[in-house]
Amino acid sequence: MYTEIVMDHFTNPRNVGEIENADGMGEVGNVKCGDIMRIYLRINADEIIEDIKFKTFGCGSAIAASSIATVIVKGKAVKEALQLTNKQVVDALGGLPAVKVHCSVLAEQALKAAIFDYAKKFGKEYPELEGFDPDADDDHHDLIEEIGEF
Amino acid sequence: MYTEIVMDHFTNPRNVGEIENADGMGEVGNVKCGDIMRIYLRINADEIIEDIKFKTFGCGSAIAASSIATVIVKGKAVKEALQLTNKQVVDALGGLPAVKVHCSVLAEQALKAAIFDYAKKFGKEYPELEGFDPDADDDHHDLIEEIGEF
Amino acid sequence: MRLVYMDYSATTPVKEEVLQEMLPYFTEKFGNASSIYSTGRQAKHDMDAARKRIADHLHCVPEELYFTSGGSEADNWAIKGIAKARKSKGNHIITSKIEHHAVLHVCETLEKEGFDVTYLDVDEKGLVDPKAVEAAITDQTILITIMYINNEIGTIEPIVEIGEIAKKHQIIFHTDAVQALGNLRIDLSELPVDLMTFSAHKVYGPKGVGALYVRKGIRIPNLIEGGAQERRRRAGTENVAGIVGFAKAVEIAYDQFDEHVERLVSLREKLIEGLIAAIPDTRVSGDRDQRHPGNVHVCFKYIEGESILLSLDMVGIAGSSGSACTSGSLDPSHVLMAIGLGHDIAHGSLRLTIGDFTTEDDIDYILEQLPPIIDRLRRMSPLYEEAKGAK
Amino acid sequence: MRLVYMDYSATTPVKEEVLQEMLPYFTEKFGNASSIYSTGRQAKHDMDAARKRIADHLHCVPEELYFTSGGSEADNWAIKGIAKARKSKGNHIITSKIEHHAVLHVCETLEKEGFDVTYLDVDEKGLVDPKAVEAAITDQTILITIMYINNEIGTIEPIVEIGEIAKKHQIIFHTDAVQALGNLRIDLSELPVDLMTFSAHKVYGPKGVGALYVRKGIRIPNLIEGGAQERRRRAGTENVAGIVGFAKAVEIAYDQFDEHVERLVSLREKLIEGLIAAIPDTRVSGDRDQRHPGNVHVCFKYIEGESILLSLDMVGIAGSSGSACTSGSLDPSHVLMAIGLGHDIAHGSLRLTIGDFTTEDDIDYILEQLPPIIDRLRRMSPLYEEAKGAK
Ligand SMILES: Cc1ncc(COP(=O)(O)O)c(C=O)c1O
Ligand SMILES: Cc1ncc(COP(=O)(O)O)c(C=O)c1O
Repeated sequence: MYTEIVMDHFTNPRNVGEIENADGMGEVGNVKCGDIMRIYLRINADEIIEDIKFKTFGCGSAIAASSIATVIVKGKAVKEALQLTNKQVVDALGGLPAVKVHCSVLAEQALKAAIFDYAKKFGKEYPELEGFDPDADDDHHDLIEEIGEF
Repeated sequence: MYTEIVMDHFTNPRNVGEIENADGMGEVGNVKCGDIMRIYLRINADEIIEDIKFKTFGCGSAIAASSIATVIVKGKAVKEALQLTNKQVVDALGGLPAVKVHCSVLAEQALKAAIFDYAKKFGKEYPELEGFDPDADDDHHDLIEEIGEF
Repeated sequence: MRLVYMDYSATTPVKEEVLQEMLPYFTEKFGNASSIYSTGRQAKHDMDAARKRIADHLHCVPEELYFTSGGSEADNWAIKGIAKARKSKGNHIITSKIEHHAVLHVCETLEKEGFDVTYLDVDEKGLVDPKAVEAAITDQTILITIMYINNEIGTIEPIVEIGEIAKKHQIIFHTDAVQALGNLRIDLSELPVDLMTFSAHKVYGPKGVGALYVRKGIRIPNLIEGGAQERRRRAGTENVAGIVGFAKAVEIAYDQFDEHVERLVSLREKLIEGLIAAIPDTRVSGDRDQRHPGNVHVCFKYIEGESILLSLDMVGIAGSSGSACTSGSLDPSHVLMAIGLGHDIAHGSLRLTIGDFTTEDDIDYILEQLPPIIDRLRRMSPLYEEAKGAK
Repeated sequence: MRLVYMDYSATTPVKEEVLQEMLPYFTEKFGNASSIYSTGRQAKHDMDAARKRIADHLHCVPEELYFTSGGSEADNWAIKGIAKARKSKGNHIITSKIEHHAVLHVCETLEKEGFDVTYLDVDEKGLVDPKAVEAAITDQTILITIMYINNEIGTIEPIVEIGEIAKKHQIIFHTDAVQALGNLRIDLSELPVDLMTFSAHKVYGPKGVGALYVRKGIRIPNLIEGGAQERRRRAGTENVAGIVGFAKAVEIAYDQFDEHVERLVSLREKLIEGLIAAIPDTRVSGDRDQRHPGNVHVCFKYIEGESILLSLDMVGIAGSSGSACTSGSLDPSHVLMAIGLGHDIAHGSLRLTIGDFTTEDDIDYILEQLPPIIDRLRRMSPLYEEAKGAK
């Protein structure tokens, strides 16, 4: 079902935890769907992500997706981090079952939400965040479920 | 499916054949149903069945029922032979599957038809033959089939 | 690695004695049971003997049992069949919110076709209230279908009371007894049940075989039409090997019944008590007394079931979260919703079901492995963090 | 006593290699394919591999194959499913008079529910005329279902022509290929077929397993609803052992295809020619060329089939008279009626079907045993007497 990379990141998730007085914090998902992802960011004056931590309530792939997303963007510029797509997360994990692709979307969204929070706090503007609503409750979960797999 | 008695009478049927210039001859069944039974009688002046032969087109139980019916009535008085019921035929065979009970009915009917023919030829009257129609096409076949068995 | 299978309610291995009895029917005794020659008659004979062996243990007439491809087919057949057969008498069906999907999805389809279905609530232990059943009856009610034992939380439903009510109102009563077979004594000569569903692979028989009990006098149209098999009620060349295996499995189950139940209950209680003692915020689901002998169902707050299952799998423990049939979706289980659990709790559900090959050692191993897993996952969870913060 | 099994079209023994591949799935690898832990994932993996193994031989996509409990279920599902799905488009179905009962009885039930069904005549060899199919099409026609090979007389139907016609008129085309699997090369990437029915126990796989091919893009409602198995299209815990056995059986069939067909055809011709030569008034049914490689179907005038079968059984030869599925009733077969045989001839039908374990010696033995049996029964028959008298 899961690739070795997914299992590795599930078993030994990188960057689990919290950052006190984080520069940005974002949370997406809800208990109803069974996935909540929270991402904390420490961003320096050069707009580089110096540190990132996550906490996730969710299935194995939600935990793995959170973990790998933090690995990908840690040390990157915020502008670069905003380019992260769920597809990149899936690819970095060596693939996800179709019913679990929404976890990668959550990871992308959680990161965006955290950056959104940072931008708000520090008065930054990123065109990539145009129209982004950290509280939107996308129904990607059900949507993707319908595709199914054997 | 079949008892040993049925198999014995199927394999070694008694009284197969024809009687030339028989005193009575009866045929029941039709090709459509897949069973035709013909019975020939030689009856003496004391109304005793001296000889009896049959020819049957049909399944194993039709052949066995014909055979055992001839055995039962051979040497008996006509009046006695008229008492033969399909139940007796079934019992004498040690039982028949439900879907095959109609074969025992045919044997009873074939014998009655042969006696009917004899009565007509020789001007005899038997109350047991009251209302008997040798050409009636009973639908006992389908009727019994519905009961079925495992 | 140590392997501890704890998902006997999802499926069981075929017992060695069962397999041995099945084997000849694949190769030598492979005849078609509808055929007239010896190997066919032999197959038919052994199949009918199997039917009788099962009927004897359930105290019904062999002719009341029809073999199917499993529990799902039997549920579909029973419910669609009664709905079709009694359409002219009424269009109302009563069921519960915690039935297996093979019952629920059929009811939903019937709704689309014009039937009214009442999905009864259950209490926090998952019990259907017979009074609620009676209250739901209308002059249109043609069928009541309430399961015998819930597959997820193990609650045994009061089917005798419900059946009596159905009888009083002359309504057909069907019960899905898939989880009850082998775990409760079933006496169909006493039980007020008209149709009952069984599945072989839950009692150490093969997958792909089941049966529907249809009380004498009740007629339902066929679900699978064609050849004259099963007294013209269920077409398809009979799976003789599977049927014979099913019979053997039922025999073993009831020959060793008391011992089986005693062992399972004792292991079950040890595991439940052990988990409560070792893991804070553990909630046991279902009724503690009216319970499947092997069912342990708990919810661990703040974490999600699949991650528990994955972690358990990594130490060789096989469990489930919600019904095995639905675990593909991992939506919060409809059963847990129906007993009133919040999403946060329902998502953290774990079902461990004990069977004949479970040992005391296995239970000890689980009690050793599970607490640190729960702890680790909770420490990763934002919900746990909040809850701790709030305390 | 010598045993000569000559009823391979009714069912086949499971080949040893097939059984060996199935065995682990009963005991060690018994996991539920819907479960998340290793044994469950293993089961799912092997089941999907089985799907792919079969799909590769049939040149379709694995996702187009759904496993069922056999050919009958697949026929029921396909026909009822299309009828339900396309009800709003029309209510007319075209089939033939010589379909298997799993098709015919479903069509009859649909008639009761308001569908119109055209049962096409066949010619004296059992061939459906594609022109007649086209002529029967109305603007209400939603489905054409014509079998690939007739199970009784072995005639291969012109399904390519029929499928092209269906395609031209945008009508769904289903074919029951139960007798074709393993006996014809089936290339679903080429064939103009939308749904196709298969059964494992006709190709040396286990009984109780089959499959329905549903071309991508076609949606039919479920016949058996419940759990999310088979991509939510067919509920019920999957019979993994059976499915893996099915795949192995299909693999063997196509790996040894040419050799299999050549052997069967040569034995078939020897038997047919031998019977014609040895027994007067013998009529061969079906098409001599467009024929199942192992099918020998003959009618012996003046006698009845069951008595032939019983007599053959007593010398160890297993044959059938009409379809095995209907031999319980022994009514004259609908197929033989449809090819225009009189009752007298149709009742005396004998089907001997050759398979992979049939030998030359077996054929010799039949040619030695059968003529005196026919002679003996004829001498008991009043019809023979009349016929002789008339000559
Ligand atoms: C042509 C045909 N269709 C359907 C079936 C039914 O298949 P099953 O016995 O697997 O249900 C059979 C055999 O019985 C058959 O020969
Ligand atoms: C209560 C209940 N009903 C029905 C079923 C379905 O049975 P099967 O898998 O044999 O179709 C199951 C198990 O899957 C079950 O637990």
